[in-house]
Amino acid sequence: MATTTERQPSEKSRPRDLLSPQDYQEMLAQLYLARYFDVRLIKEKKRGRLRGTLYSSHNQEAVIVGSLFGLRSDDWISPIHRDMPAFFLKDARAGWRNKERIGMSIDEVCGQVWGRATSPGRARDNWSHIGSTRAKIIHSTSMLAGTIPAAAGVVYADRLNGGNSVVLTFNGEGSTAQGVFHEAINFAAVHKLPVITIIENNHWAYGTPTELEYSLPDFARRADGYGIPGLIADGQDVLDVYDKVMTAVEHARAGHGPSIVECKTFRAYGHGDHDDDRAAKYRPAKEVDEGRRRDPIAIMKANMVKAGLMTKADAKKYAAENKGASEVHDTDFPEDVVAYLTEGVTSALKAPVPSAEEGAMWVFREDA
Amino acid sequence: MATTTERQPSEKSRPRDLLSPQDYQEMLAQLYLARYFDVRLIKEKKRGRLRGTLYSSHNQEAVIVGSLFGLRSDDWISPIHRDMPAFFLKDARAGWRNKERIGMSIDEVCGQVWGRATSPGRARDNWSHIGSTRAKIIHSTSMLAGTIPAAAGVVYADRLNGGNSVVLTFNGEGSTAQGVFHEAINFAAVHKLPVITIIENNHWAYGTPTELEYSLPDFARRADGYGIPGLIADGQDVLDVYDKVMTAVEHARAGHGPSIVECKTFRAYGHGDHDDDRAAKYRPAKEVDEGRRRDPIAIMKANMVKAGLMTKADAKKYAAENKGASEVHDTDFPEDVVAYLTEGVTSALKAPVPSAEEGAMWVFREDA
Amino acid sequence: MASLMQTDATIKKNYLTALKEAIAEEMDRNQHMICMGEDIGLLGGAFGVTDGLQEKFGTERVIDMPISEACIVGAACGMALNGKTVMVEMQFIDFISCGFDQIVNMTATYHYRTAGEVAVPMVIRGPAGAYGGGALYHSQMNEAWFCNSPGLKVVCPSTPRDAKGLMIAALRDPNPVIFYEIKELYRKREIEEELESGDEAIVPLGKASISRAGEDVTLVSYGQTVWQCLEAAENLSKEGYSAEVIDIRTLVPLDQETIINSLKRTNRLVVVNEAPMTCGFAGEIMARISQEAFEYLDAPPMRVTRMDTPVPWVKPLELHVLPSADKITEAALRVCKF
Amino acid sequence: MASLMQTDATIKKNYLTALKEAIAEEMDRNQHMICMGEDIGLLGGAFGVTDGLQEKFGTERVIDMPISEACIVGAACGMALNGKTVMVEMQFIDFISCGFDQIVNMTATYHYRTAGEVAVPMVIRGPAGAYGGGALYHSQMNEAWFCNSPGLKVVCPSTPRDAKGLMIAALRDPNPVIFYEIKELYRKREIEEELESGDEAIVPLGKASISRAGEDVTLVSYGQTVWQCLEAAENLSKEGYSAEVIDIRTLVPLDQETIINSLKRTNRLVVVNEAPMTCGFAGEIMARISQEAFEYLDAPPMRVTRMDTPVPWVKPLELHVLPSADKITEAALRVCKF
Ligand SMILES: Cc1ncc(C[n+]2csc(CCOP(=O)(O)OP(=O)(O)O)c2C)c(N)n1
Ligand SMILES: Cc1ncc(C[n+]2csc(CCOP(=O)(O)OP(=O)(O)O)c2C)c(N)n1
Ligand SMILES: [Mg+2]
Ligand SMILES: [Mg+2]
Repeated sequence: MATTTERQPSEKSRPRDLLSPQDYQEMLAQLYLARYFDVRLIKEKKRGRLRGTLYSSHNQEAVIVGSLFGLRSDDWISPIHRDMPAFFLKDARAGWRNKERIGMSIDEVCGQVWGRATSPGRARDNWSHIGSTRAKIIHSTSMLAGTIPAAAGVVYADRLNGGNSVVLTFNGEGSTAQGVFHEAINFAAVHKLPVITIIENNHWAYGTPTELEYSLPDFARRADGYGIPGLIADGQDVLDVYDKVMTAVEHARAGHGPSIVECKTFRAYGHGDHDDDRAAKYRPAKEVDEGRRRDPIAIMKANMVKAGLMTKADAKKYAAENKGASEVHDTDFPEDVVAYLTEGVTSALKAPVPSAEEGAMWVFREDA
Repeated sequence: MATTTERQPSEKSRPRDLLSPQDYQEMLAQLYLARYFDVRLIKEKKRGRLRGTLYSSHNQEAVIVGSLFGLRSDDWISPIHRDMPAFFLKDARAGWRNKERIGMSIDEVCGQVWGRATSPGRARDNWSHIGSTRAKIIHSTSMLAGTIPAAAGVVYADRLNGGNSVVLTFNGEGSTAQGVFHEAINFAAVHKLPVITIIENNHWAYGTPTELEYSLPDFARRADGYGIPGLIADGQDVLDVYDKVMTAVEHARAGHGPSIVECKTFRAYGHGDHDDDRAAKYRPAKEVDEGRRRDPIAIMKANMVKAGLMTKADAKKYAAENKGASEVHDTDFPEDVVAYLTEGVTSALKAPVPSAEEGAMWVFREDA
Repeated sequence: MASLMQTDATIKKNYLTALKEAIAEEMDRNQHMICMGEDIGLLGGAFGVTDGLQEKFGTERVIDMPISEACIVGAACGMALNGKTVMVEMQFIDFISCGFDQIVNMTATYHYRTAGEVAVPMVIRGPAGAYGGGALYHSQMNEAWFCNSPGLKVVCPSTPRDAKGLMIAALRDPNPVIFYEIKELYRKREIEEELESGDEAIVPLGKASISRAGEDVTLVSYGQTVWQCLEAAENLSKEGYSAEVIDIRTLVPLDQETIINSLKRTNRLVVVNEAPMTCGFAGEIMARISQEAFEYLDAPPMRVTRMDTPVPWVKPLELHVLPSADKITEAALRVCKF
Repeated sequence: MASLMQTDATIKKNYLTALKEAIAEEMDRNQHMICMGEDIGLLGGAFGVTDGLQEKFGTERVIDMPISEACIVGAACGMALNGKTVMVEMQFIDFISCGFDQIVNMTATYHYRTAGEVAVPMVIRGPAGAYGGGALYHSQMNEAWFCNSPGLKVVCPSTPRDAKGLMIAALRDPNPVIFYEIKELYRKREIEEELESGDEAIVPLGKASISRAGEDVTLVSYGQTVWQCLEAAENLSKEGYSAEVIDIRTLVPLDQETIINSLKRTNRLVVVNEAPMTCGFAGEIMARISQEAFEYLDAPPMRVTRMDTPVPWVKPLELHVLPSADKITEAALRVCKF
């Protein structure tokens, strides 16, 4: 009894407790969406309908979904190579198909993946290097951690404009070694800017393990050098990610400044799909086995069953969890998820490739 | 009694307790040397015998002397603009005039200040931008914090060569905001490299106060983000600096890796002498008054008197403390200190300026 | 002295004041303009270009930044995303190297990679140039790095009027501009000029000016070395040659036409700048002219630049590696006598 | 296939293998050599240039570094102070921007500012160049930044033999060298060659090579575009013009003599590279030749370069802004017909 009483208050105050059953359903749907996006791209590539390198977010979906879920539409985000689903999941609670929502449509995202003119950047830069001031997504370069200063600038300006949006930047744990990471977080801490730095700790930066990147096991400890909160979330549990990120968001929104949220997660494949074979060599098999076993979809379903929001039978219906891209089928996903992505893919395949002359355009804005 | 007993063990284990009375005398002498160097340069400039900007180390001498005092001759250092005396004080315990010691001679340092061919770099770069592989002093550029990576590299190589030297880098507190500071300390922490980062916290980075540079009052807390020791020393007390730096040195020498030692100190004048007038405007008078009152020479003398190493009468003999450069006279300094510096100045004034053609030399090493 | 200067209602102002006025006027006009840099607020800047600005516009619009050049540029970019125009001061232009990636990869390309969606109105400015004993890290002219990085405009004025006029134009331009201020000209009395304000003062980017008309040889330059060219032109006139001096003022975009028009008359070209020779902008002008106006050249185009060395500290060494009026005169004479 | 290649005891190897051999051989020969970079050890490098190196030489000499380009370069500098030679890999040469200050201000100037006391034997190498759909940040040729930064040698081979020979020379040179590897050539079968080892293999820095002899026009290039020049030379021969193709191989120091000697015969020059035009190395060659060999030029020197744009992603855009054999042919014809 005593223990229960002790646990009650903290459990009661968890952000997740304000979520409705519909929210739980939506979160699960978004996990399916993120997973299916990844799986679908791999399939499209195998079918020869897609070129270029894929940086899989398989098994890291809970970080993306849980981080974005509680944001307001006027909040900003800055996803990187492993967060592709974030582009269409931003503000997705307002309806995936809602064209007015402050995120990208699946057509835009697929337009980017396929290098079509429907990409928000007209396919001038690749993969995750898109963004939009309308959708409030900061455009990244390839240079890791490179958008954190911009993120700080965005919310600095927003505060000056009378707003109180927050910004979430996504980063691999390896990227935290970059100098600009330090410069930007230091600046944000000095000015108490609402900058939340998500660290997706998947234990590998390409082929380099965390011990060679950082001297401590918990990347959240980077926060201690700035006197800001450093939270740790189970990155495979979307609700835990949600709790920790929302704690940071509320802290930021209240004017208390930046936080770091480390999400412990697991990279299911190689760094990019070109690296899958080699990853099998440099990464211990045991680690891979253990990692794969903690599938965010399965964990969410178990939580929902436990909370009485789903029957065990229903939980078995769409069995996408614990399956690799080659084992899983469309029938393992909700129909609307498959339909949504299929529309995106179809629209991309139909969309035109930008014309050659565009290569020379937009070096400068001419309306000086 | 109880309190005394409690304090005993830690006091007993302080590095200073292994110092001899002669060491105390030598430390004091080095404080005079550092102070007189600064004062003398200002006088030379006033007399029109010296050009260029002076970055005064007045009142910050205890940081320099206390940090260097316990180093071995094979240890490396990397001083910056406000540590000019460090160049000739490195290994000065081996005798200021000893040409074999692993530090720079006063002739070399004055040769640099006056831009003469006797400068170790033949006066090709200015002010503190000298160094020497013989003296084991890393040559800095102007870019703040820019030598910390090199410092890490130096000791990495030394370890590989079978050595166990440590390296001390000096940095203003403002410089800790640079990205490269983070990158280098992170690397040093990962490899447990014997890199000791001295932060000379004089509360101002040029005209910017610490609150705008960092979110915490103690810059030693930067260490927490790397899981390495972050020590704080009273930078006006040479013995306290010595204790803290030697603690870090022993930690490093034992293979436990890097530390940060923050020395709380006080900038007596402007950022450089060109800034003296403006500093009076941007810096609160109260802060200046309080800061000036804690003179490292006075504090050391008081400690020596307390320890019975100096009579009160002797302490009054060379009354350089608590005097600005314009109030203090040569007679306020020990004769050998004045003589040493005078020799340096005289040799510099006699030394030739490098010839114009040298400007085009040494872009590349030609013995490829 | 002040009263002396005000005789007949004209007040001549120096190059530094010109910049100061431009920035202050634009801060006043454009409520969405922000200034960022090290020591620019409370101190008013290392050279005083932003003196008084924070008092007038507050700490939120005039930000004293930590010593973090990369963050300063990147944060400015983020502010631009949210509708701001940002003036970024590099305490010395030499420190721009510490924010390099954020300039060439983040800022310069933003418009391009967003297919025109995002504009980044940003001016990165700072004291530049040698001849003052600043040594390797307080003397640089590193404009070539940015001229070779598509998406940046590059500006370098040589007079107070141009300093003010180009600064206003740069601050109103929707593109990022790297603005080289010649610190040896900041307080130079001999070049003081009367200044206009606001629209009247504007000097458009991308237009060269003819600093001295001439017929026998065209000396093309920008910044500090324009004054050396003018001195060389004096020397040359004593030797019987009439030199035209063109101050390009803007490097990117370059006003090639003015140079070619001059060459049509003079048929001889000497290009001068104080940056290292290899891949410097002097060579760029020679390359363009050789390709585009080969038929007008009656002699080899020549350049007078810094040698391919850093800028050394002590005076004789510094002068040895840098251009001078004498070196320009000599080059021009060789070209004239070819 | 392997056996096929070994017919008559010759084994032809690709450009990547050539680099790999050079580095491994030097690691073996020079006990004071160290390799640093991201993912170079356990993984063996993103492209495999350092594959097997860590297994052979251990984690202390082949260091998997955190993602910290500035620290990597600076630490390499410190190792050089203590007697080491360092090979630094940039995972893509594009990321060199993140270590820029440490390269141009710390490393490049070390020898100069110490009046020759300190040498920094360091090779900073990495995959470079476009044509592979790498977009803005995996396609750069940013060599001009470093050519304008005194104290750095700059190298870019176009063949396996040159890749190996220049890499060995660079690793033995006491100066810092920026080494551009053309990643589109890494595994190109058509250009495979037999390779020598050690001293035999060395190709000295600063010597150009003549890739094809000709009499009517000189095409000067380096890296990927050398192959385009050779293709253009084929095209030109069909039009009745004989083109000489010079591969400069080393940009700094430049072998001007070989170019001028060629021009004495052809009197026509086209310079080609894939970097942005303004202040690029193509312009530098034009400037030098215009000044030094004006009398040999019977037509305007021309350049074919990337447009002054970043490298866009999708193929048609990418090709639009880059040089091609056709564009070179066209330029050469214009020059020949002038
Ligand atoms: C500044 C910079 N250096 C190097 C790279 C090359 N690179 C791309 S991804 C990557 C590893 C990133 O690891 P991590 O941050 O852990 O993210 P993850 O891929 O694991 O999600 C590297 C080194 C880069 N993109 N930017
Ligand atoms: C990278 C870089 N940016 C800016 C400067 C200009 N600068 C020189 S000293 C200084 C202030 C340094 O303050 P701090 O580190 O606290 O050292 P202090 O002068 O107080 O000893 C600045 C901004 C520089 N030298 N390097
Ligand atoms: Mg990772
Ligand atoms: Mg300070």
